[in-house]
Amino acid sequence: MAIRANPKLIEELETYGAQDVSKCYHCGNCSATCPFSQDPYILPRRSMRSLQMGLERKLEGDLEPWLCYYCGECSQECPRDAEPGETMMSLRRWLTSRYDFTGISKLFYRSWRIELAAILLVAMLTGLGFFLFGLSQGNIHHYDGVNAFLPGEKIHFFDWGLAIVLLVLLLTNCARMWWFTIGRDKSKRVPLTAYIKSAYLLPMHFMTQMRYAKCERKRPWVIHLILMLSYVTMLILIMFFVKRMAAGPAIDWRVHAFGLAATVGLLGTTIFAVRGRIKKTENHYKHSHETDWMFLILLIVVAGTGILQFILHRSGLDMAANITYVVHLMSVVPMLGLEVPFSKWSHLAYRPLAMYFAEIKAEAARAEARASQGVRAPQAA
Amino acid sequence: MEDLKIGVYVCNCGTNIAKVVDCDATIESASRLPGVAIARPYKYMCSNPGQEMIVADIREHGLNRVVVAACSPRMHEPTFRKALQQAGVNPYFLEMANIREQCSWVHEDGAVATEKAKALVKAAVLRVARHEPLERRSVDMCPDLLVIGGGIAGMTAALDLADAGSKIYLVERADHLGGNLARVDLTAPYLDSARDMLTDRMTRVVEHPNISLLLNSEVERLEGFVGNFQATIATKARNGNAADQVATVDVGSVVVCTGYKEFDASRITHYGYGKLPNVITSFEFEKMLREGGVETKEGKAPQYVAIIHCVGSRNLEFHAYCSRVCCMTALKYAHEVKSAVPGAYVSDIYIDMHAFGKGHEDFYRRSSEVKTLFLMYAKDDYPVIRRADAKDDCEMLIEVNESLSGETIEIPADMVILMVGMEARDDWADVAHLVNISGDKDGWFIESHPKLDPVATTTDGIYIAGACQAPKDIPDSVAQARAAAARILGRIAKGKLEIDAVFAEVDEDKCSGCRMCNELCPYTAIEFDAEKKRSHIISALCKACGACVAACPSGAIAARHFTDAQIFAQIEGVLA
Amino acid sequence: MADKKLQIAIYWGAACGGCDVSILDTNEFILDVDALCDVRLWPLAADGKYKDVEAMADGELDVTIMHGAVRNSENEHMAKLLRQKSKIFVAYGSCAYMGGIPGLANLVPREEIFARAYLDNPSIEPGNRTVPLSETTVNGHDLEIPKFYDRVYKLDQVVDVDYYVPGCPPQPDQCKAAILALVGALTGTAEAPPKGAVVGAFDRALCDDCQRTKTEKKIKRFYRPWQIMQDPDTCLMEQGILCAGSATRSGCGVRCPNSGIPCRGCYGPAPNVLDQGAKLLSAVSSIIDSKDPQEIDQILEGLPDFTSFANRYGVPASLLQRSHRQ
Amino acid sequence: MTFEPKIVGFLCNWCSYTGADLAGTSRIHYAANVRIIRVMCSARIDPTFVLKALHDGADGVLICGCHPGDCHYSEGNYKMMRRYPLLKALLADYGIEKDRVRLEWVSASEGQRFADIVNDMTERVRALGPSSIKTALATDMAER
Repeated sequence: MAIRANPKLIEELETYGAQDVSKCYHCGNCSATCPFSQDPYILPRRSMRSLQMGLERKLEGDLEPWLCYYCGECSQECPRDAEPGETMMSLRRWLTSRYDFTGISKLFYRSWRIELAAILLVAMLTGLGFFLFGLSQGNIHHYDGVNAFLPGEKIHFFDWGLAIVLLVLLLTNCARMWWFTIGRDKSKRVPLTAYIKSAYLLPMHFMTQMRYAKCERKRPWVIHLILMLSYVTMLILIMFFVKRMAAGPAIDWRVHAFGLAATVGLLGTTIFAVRGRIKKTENHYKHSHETDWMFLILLIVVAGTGILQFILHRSGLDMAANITYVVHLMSVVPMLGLEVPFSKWSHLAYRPLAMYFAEIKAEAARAEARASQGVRAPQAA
Repeated sequence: MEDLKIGVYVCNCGTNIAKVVDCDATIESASRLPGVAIARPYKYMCSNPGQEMIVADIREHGLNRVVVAACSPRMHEPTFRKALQQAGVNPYFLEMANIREQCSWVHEDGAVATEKAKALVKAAVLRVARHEPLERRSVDMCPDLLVIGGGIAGMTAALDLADAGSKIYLVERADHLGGNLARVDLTAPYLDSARDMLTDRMTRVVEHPNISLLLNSEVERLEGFVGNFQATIATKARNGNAADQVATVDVGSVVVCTGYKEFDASRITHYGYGKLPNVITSFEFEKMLREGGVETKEGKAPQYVAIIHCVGSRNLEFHAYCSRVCCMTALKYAHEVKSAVPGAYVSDIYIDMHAFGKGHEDFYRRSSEVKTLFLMYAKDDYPVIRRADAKDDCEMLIEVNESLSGETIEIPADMVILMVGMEARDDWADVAHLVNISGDKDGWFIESHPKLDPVATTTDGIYIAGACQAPKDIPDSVAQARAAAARILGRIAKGKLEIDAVFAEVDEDKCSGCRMCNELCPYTAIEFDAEKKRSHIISALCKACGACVAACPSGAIAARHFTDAQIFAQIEGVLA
Repeated sequence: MADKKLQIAIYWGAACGGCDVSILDTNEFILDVDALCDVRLWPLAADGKYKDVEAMADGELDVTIMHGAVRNSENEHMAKLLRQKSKIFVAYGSCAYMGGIPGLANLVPREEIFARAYLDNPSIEPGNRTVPLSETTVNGHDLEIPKFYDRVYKLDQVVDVDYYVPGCPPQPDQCKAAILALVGALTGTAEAPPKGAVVGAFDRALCDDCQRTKTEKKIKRFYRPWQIMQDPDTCLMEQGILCAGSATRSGCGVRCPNSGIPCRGCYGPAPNVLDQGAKLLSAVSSIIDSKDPQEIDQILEGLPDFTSFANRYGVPASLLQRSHRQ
Repeated sequence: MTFEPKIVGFLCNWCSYTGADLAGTSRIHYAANVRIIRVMCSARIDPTFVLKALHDGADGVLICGCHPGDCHYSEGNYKMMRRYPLLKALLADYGIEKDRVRLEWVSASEGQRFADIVNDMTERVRALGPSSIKTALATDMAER
């Protein structure tokens, strides 16, 4: 059955940051240089082709964009400057907005003004909420203890509340991703055993990003890994140890050591990334979408205010620490609440998931090939 | 006949020959051969002293035949012929024995090589004894020309030659000049106007005092041979009552520039040409552009325009060859559609993109930048065009098995432009017959040599230029036309046509008129005189291959300088 | 000389007798011959013994007309004997001139011919398969029959021949012309043709006399005469029917092609042609209309046993001789 | 002493003769048994030449022309190509071994190929032994 091509799709993708896709004439240099391009996942060429032709439905079900870590080699090798690496990036944005059923993602990606407004709005509401909350039950001069302005256990409760909302949103999107990429295609059944057999890949890719390590240049992987581990460390600290983190003024090295390390990791990598994007030092830093900037700035603010309140608190400047804390929350909440389900940060879920899906799909295809080899269709007499 | 006095000269070629072949023994054996008056060696026969030695011997000893045993005749035959001529002996009284390339350089054993050298020298001596004196002849070269076809190639050739002073008869079948180019709007890759290009030329042709322009005319008959053709040209009367005019003119050369016709798109049923109103050919689209607007039959601006390449070209069902101009023309259309309907989406459905010419690759890149969607299909796997359903936002849908993605897709279209290929004109065989040239299996006229002589044909004096030889774009047609003009001017400049002394002749006393030979000559040099019932060879056209000589069943044709007697003597010689 | 009748002999070697008939076919002209000549030997028409010939003085005969090839020792003996007794020795007819139909036997060795004729032939009564021997002893008597040679020879391979009259048989008109030429030469009323001349024939090929329309030739398929409805006005070769006319001397009056039968070449090669078969081969294959080796082979399948056709009357006269000998 | 066959080679001027010259200029050594006669085109090679060479005592005949499609005279080599099968049939009827006469296409750039053909043909003809064509008739006449 023929797939209907939509010549207008390229134009749509341009709003997600795609450039020069139509320049590609399929020499295949990009796929030859990409370490991940391996049957059945030919990247980035196949995605370029589907995109040129406007095969929307097929693109929705493609995993290839997620299998790319954007080392940028393909763009460098491209004889026509068709920027395949950036195209993969914009496809990830487009896919993110497709997975997101709320339509918010689409709004954010297509208009930085809307995203910025949303971030500011959420920040303001968060700030106002926590400030009023703090005043209503605590003392702004107390950072910790009985009268603490923003007591750890309450914040902890809020954390979990937010986490559950985010999880629901994220999981719904992940479910949609599964439906597009695996569930919808009735012709290729993936057996349950395949899901179980390869389940280990999910945490492994999440934690190690070992695929990224296969890219020719290792530094982007190290940076990315440090950032990700710092983030996860911080997340764990906040989700489980927020009370101890807030306690003071004595330093509790059991948590603070991790907290400091994570902060250094976060600040170091984000500053590196910002510098890189300004100076365009790396291939994947050459093109920066507005969402990239917002994400980085939020992350810097989150990490910066986090360490600042820590320092202020230890210095005995509790009120300043509390205000910083509110500012901190004003950046944390939009980052988690908006970036994770609807924008750039969502790839923390989609990418490992895509690796996992890719493996089980490939495995299913191999199994099918083995089966069909065993029973050849009889030749016509 | 005077007594044979053969001089045999064995060259040492420094040590090249003497190192392996025993030159003294060779001379000794040669000196005992019948008719040999003198036999001597020299270090370098081709050197001036070597040649002078031959001249001196001829004068002193009255030699009337010379054998030089040295290198390949392909190297120094002209050198020694000149020496003979200098000494007053017919240059064809020379025979060379190739004892370097065929002896000393290829055999190690001196004794074996010497034996072979002796045999080759003997063959040469026996052969030269049967040589006949031959004279080069020359015939007059008429400087006037006939150019058949008034397209870009024909006009270019005519103008170049007319500027150089020749009288040109430019014969055009239609009532206007310009040929197929007159049907074109802009040209790829620089998007120049074809009209501008033509107007200048057409005006010059019409006004040129040396060009006699014959519109509504056809060549009816061409007789004669290079330098001396007589062409009969019939000109249709303007009004029905008047009689057609027939004129006979003398010309020295003919340039055939009869061009091409476009492929009939309705032969490919998949495209629905003739049934779907908005499936049009490239020439119909050109007409639309020349008239100034891109719109569908319903008068709307098309949102989706699809261009299908290789219509009639590059497939086994119709024509296996590439028509060469369609790829760039299609890209040109992409630009022209975009400029006429800025919001339109252009899909370019091709087999391979042939962007071989100057500026073409760049034009291809620029076309992709204006967001032309390039879709690739495989040869012989035609896209299929169907009417779209009511719910679709387009008029037609084209199903393509897209090769680059491996997907079968449907592309929306409101207008489909079929890039119809070039094919030989229906009456190519008549034209070929008229001027005595041949066409290949597709009807394109065959050139003398595909690489080294792409302008001349196997019939001397008949040249081809433009798309009648093969599909061609404008620069190539113009280049070929100018090349033809240059070739002809070179010959006109000499005034006379030199005819090689070596050619085949029919002995009319032996010819029985069986006509076995008539079809064998690739140069149509053999004429049949129906009244005398004898075949005759036009020596000016003969290239001396000898095919007719070998085939003549009654031995009535002789190859000058390669007669049966000469070759038989050689056979006897090498076997001695 | 004029008052004395010319002394002539007409003799045959390996021949069918058709040549004798061709002489008789000159009708009343034969009476003129009789008036002019004394026929001293003509086995077909008059009695004559070898011993009569042997008794003649050398050169006693003015002319010997010998037809037939030399197949056995008797043919050779008589050819040599008559040569010795004659002033002029004429090879008459295709067999004498070129070996003729008997000459086709040269393509195979004698043993094979004998085996075919006397041993393997299914019509031979079993138990009676005898091969003739030239010498045998019967009841104590030595018997001798002429020795059958391994090859057939044209006359000039055995004796010196002065003139040749080609044809199988020579046409009566040509026979007449040849005899008149000889008589003229002998009586001094006309110049003698040069020794070795072919008399009673013309110098061009048969096509010159053939009235069929000839155009340019290209052949896609060859036909045997019975395979095609023939156009009586068009060159047979152009219709794909192999005809040797273009490679054959004219003089016969184009009788075969006029009757719808292709020329088989009995008048021998055109002057200047060394090998009639090779020339016909060269001409015929040159006009095949194909450039594809496989198609060429396929077209040539239409020419079965080309060798026997092209050399039908001239295997002994061919440049090639069978190479393998027993 | 080993039998050294005498082979007559008929080579077209434009491809094969030039190819043989190239073997020379490239100093490619090959058997000395082929003696070359130059003709302008393989189409000039009358089958009579082949018969004449065999008749005069050649042990083999080599015919070389341009590769099909490459003829200097456009189509001359096709004429030889058409004559060759019929010639081979004729030779076979006269009892001449098929390896004695050979048609090969040699281009001007194929010096090595020419040398290889000569060597191969020489070996094959050597294996066949001397041709009896020239002597057969005389021997028979003497023995008859």
